[in-house]
Amino acid sequence: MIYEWLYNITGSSILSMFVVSLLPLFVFILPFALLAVLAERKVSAHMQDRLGPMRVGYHGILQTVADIIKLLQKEDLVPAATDKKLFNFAPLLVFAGSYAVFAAIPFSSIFIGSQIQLGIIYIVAVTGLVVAGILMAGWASNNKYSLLGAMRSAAQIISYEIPTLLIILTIIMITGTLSLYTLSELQTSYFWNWMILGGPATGLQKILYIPLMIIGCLVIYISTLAEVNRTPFDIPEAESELVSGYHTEYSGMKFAMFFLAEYANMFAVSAIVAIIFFGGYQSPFGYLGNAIGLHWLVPIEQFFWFTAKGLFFVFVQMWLRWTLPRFRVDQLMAFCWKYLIPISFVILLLAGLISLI
Amino acid sequence: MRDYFLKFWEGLYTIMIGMKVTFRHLFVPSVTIQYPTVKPQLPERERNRLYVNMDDCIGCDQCSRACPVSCIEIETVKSTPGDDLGKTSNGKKKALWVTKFDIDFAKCCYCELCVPPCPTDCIYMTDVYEFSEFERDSLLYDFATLTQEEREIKKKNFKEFQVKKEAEKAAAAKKAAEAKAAAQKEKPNAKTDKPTDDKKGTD
Amino acid sequence: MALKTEEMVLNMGPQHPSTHGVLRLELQLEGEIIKDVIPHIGYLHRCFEKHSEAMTYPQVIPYTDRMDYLASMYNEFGYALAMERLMGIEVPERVEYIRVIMGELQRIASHLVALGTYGADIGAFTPFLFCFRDRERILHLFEITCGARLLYNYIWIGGLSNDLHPDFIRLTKEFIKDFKPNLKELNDLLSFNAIFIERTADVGILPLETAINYGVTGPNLRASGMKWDLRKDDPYSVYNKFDYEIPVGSGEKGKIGDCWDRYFIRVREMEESLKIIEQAIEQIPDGDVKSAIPKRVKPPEGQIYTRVENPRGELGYFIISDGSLNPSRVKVRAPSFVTMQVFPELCKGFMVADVVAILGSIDIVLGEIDR
Amino acid sequence: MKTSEEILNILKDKFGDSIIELKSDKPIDSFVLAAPLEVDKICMFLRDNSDLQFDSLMNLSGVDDANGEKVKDNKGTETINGGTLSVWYHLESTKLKHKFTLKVSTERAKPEVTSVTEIWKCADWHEREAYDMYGIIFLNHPDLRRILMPYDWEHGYPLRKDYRNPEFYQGMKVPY
Repeated sequence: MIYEWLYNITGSSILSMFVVSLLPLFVFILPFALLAVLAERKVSAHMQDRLGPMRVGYHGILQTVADIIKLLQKEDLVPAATDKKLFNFAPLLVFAGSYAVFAAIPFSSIFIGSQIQLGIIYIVAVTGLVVAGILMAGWASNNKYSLLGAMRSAAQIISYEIPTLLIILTIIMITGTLSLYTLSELQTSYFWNWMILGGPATGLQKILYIPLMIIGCLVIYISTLAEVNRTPFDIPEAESELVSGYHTEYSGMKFAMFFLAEYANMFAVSAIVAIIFFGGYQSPFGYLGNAIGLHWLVPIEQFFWFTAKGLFFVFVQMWLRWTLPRFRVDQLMAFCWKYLIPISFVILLLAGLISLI
Repeated sequence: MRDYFLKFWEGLYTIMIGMKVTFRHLFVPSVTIQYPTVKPQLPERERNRLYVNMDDCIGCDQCSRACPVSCIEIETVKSTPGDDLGKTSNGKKKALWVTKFDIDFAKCCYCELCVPPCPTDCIYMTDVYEFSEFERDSLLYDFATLTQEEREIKKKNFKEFQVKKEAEKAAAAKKAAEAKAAAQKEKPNAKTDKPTDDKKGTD
Repeated sequence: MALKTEEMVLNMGPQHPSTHGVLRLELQLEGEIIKDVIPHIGYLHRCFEKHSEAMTYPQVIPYTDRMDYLASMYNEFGYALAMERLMGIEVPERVEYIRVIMGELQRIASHLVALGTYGADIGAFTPFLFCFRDRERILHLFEITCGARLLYNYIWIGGLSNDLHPDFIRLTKEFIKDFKPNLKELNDLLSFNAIFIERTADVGILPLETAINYGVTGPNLRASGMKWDLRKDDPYSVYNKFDYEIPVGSGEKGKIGDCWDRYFIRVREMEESLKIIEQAIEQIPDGDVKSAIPKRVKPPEGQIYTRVENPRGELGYFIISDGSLNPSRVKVRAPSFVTMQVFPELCKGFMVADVVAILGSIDIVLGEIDR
Repeated sequence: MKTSEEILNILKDKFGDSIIELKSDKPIDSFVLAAPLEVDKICMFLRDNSDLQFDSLMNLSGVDDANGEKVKDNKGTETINGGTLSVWYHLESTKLKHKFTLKVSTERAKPEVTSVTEIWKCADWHEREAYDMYGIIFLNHPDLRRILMPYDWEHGYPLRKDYRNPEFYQGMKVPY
């Protein structure tokens, strides 16, 4: 979309490709990470009757900027006994994994990095790249805590991808599309067309879909939570057990990469939930732009709705994090294999049956 | 099967309750304060940095002896006759020049054991708590009011006074000895030692 | 082809976020399963016993504060009690009441730290700060009374350093009123949370026989199902004048003596302590708190072993006096020191994550273990 | 509930000579003095006898009696020759609720006491501490290492009354 537009203006495919690939980073990921880190600190602070950062800027708004400047200035420590190549490469891979997800996310009807037909599968595949990066970091650090964290992380992310995929499969089955754009377009204009409320189906089918979709939404939210290593599933970096898991040995900008990747991932998975179940960039009740005849306003509104939904789920992630204790490794696995996977299979089966009606 | 779903439900339910609690706290006013800009009101019995009111100190060394970590060091010099040291506020007469009253706050454990023994209530704990330093030596507080020169003078005075006194004593002793010797010329052996002893003292 | 495996030795501590100080644990792991744990202590050794031989008796009190720094009031209480028994000092009634109030407030403060940090160990950070918020109010009560927040030097041999602050009773009543709903909130947020129960129930079970043989005391012993509290079983001070219960572990969520029992016994003990404080501030008599303080502490030759129920268990002072101004020997039976011995027994067969849970549940203070 | 005298009588019936005497002349606690190499048997009896049931060891502490001959060498450092080190056992029965104090004294030159770790597991670290601080050797102890001091501390036993700080430990100056 944007690519074509740029290509028409500039005539250079390389330049427009370049701009398009950097756009999400500068327009979205970096500002989002800045905001999310601050928001996390503020949310946690207020949940704990504290104030949080207050010094840098009004109510500490520039705190993250100050932190980034600090991290940039820090010495890049590479412990002597590490596997240097892997050690340096791992943060890049982790960041690349979570960054590449943004290419396929439809922020609004005209702002999609790349309109991949297999969008949804692409996102799941690319998030898998993060596992490789984490394992690499854990192994290369040559530290037992890091290794334990990395092993836990690999086991966790791979296990929790199964329920995620099963629910996505259900959605694919119902809607018959793999493209996130089409999926968003299907859930047009009003909130009763959202997948959580049965999607575009009508009549009895819709009513039967609703409970399935609510449970499915819960399952996918929980399992994506586990995929991004957030509490209650933050065992790979369990602070009180493994110091900080796979990124124990990292400092300075490399640590910031992991950090940025974590927050980018948080938004990515929230976006997936929003796209699949909550209509993506669609407004819950029509567009102001259409009502008053300013059609160029619509994409902006869509962008607003999309970020609002995404941020809401990010907020819920933070809310959960500051409420819950964490699981133990075996319980985490048991929860996945005993609860989430059977439930998602049942949902898949039932949804298949209902779609035959 | 029932247990299976019950457990799942229980998990969800308790998580919801927890989330309700934390959500409510989002709107509870903060209990913390912005420390260096806002400072808490400290109670009057606050036990922080010691202060010594040297006007009242009689140099009795009680506080130093009570201290469990020996952070108070006191040196005193006796006054010479004619020095006016004044009186403490509760009417005790001072008899000692305090030439050294050091408190090492790096050692001090703020236990307040030094306060009750003080006969003139001149050592007490204040509510000053911000006195961190970059050098450990800067935590050594010197409370003695005399300047270095004065201290030397006092020490010298006392030494001179002592010398004088010893000399007087020696002279007196000599006189007495002479008087005795004059009275009892028969026993010189025992007397010969004593003047030499006095000489040693005066040296 | 057989897969070659080997045990991994993981060194946990002395600098680790959840070893509660400078404890070093040598974990022998098979995967994540614990084969054996070897605790190494002594990183915080400050020679309390050697120091006290060089101090006069009243000078030892600031040093006792620094052993169990989360329950300083009780350390002083125990020492003062031992010295009073050795010297045969009769303490005014008001002093005893104030000591009980302070002791119980200290017990609540100490348990709040234990529960809060336990939550943080398990991964829930918010309860930790809620607990500290409440503890802060108790510390403020101590601060207005004696001027210090942590290391009080308040309970002296034969008396107290200060009488109660005029506001103390009012503020304590306010605190009790505010604290009760907070306790319920803590239960909602943490104690009955399904994940928390999952993490702590049936983990680190301490059977009663083992507990007694290892000399485990205090809440840990009670959680194993024994109704044993020195406040009732070997009464000291004026504890026999109050009406309160001794909570005992029931295995409500798992087996008796598991981590959850050890956790919850502390919650219930705080409720009982509140009862004691409420009764004590109603009954407190008038009097002079300094009247029985001896001018010169010079006990007769002899020895005494006195124990009190510290928030962590039986705190014993074994004092040998040779008739001089300095004690000839002060040995402290620190509850954490004894409890720590049973730790390897509890851990065997559980996972790395459980080590943290078990360590938090036995509530040790390294200052006391190493003294 | 049994008093110390009654307990002593039961012990005398069983062991005869190895129990030395009951001391109650000093104030507050009376105690029983026992032989250092027999103490494990006595303790075993104390724990298992149905009339006594001392199932809990409250405290075990080493003590330097400092009753030997004090010798000063030419540098002014004082050492104690001869005399005894002792170990105190404070026992309690949680079932019968009585208490009992046992003391053993052992030669300062060759301090050896049998270990009671087998009887009360609780004694393990207490005995290690007594070894660490006084150098009392507990025979049959499974793991008699230093506990509070560094494992490689070679400068004596710090709680002995004639202990002197070394000037250096591992090349580090000790009194800093």
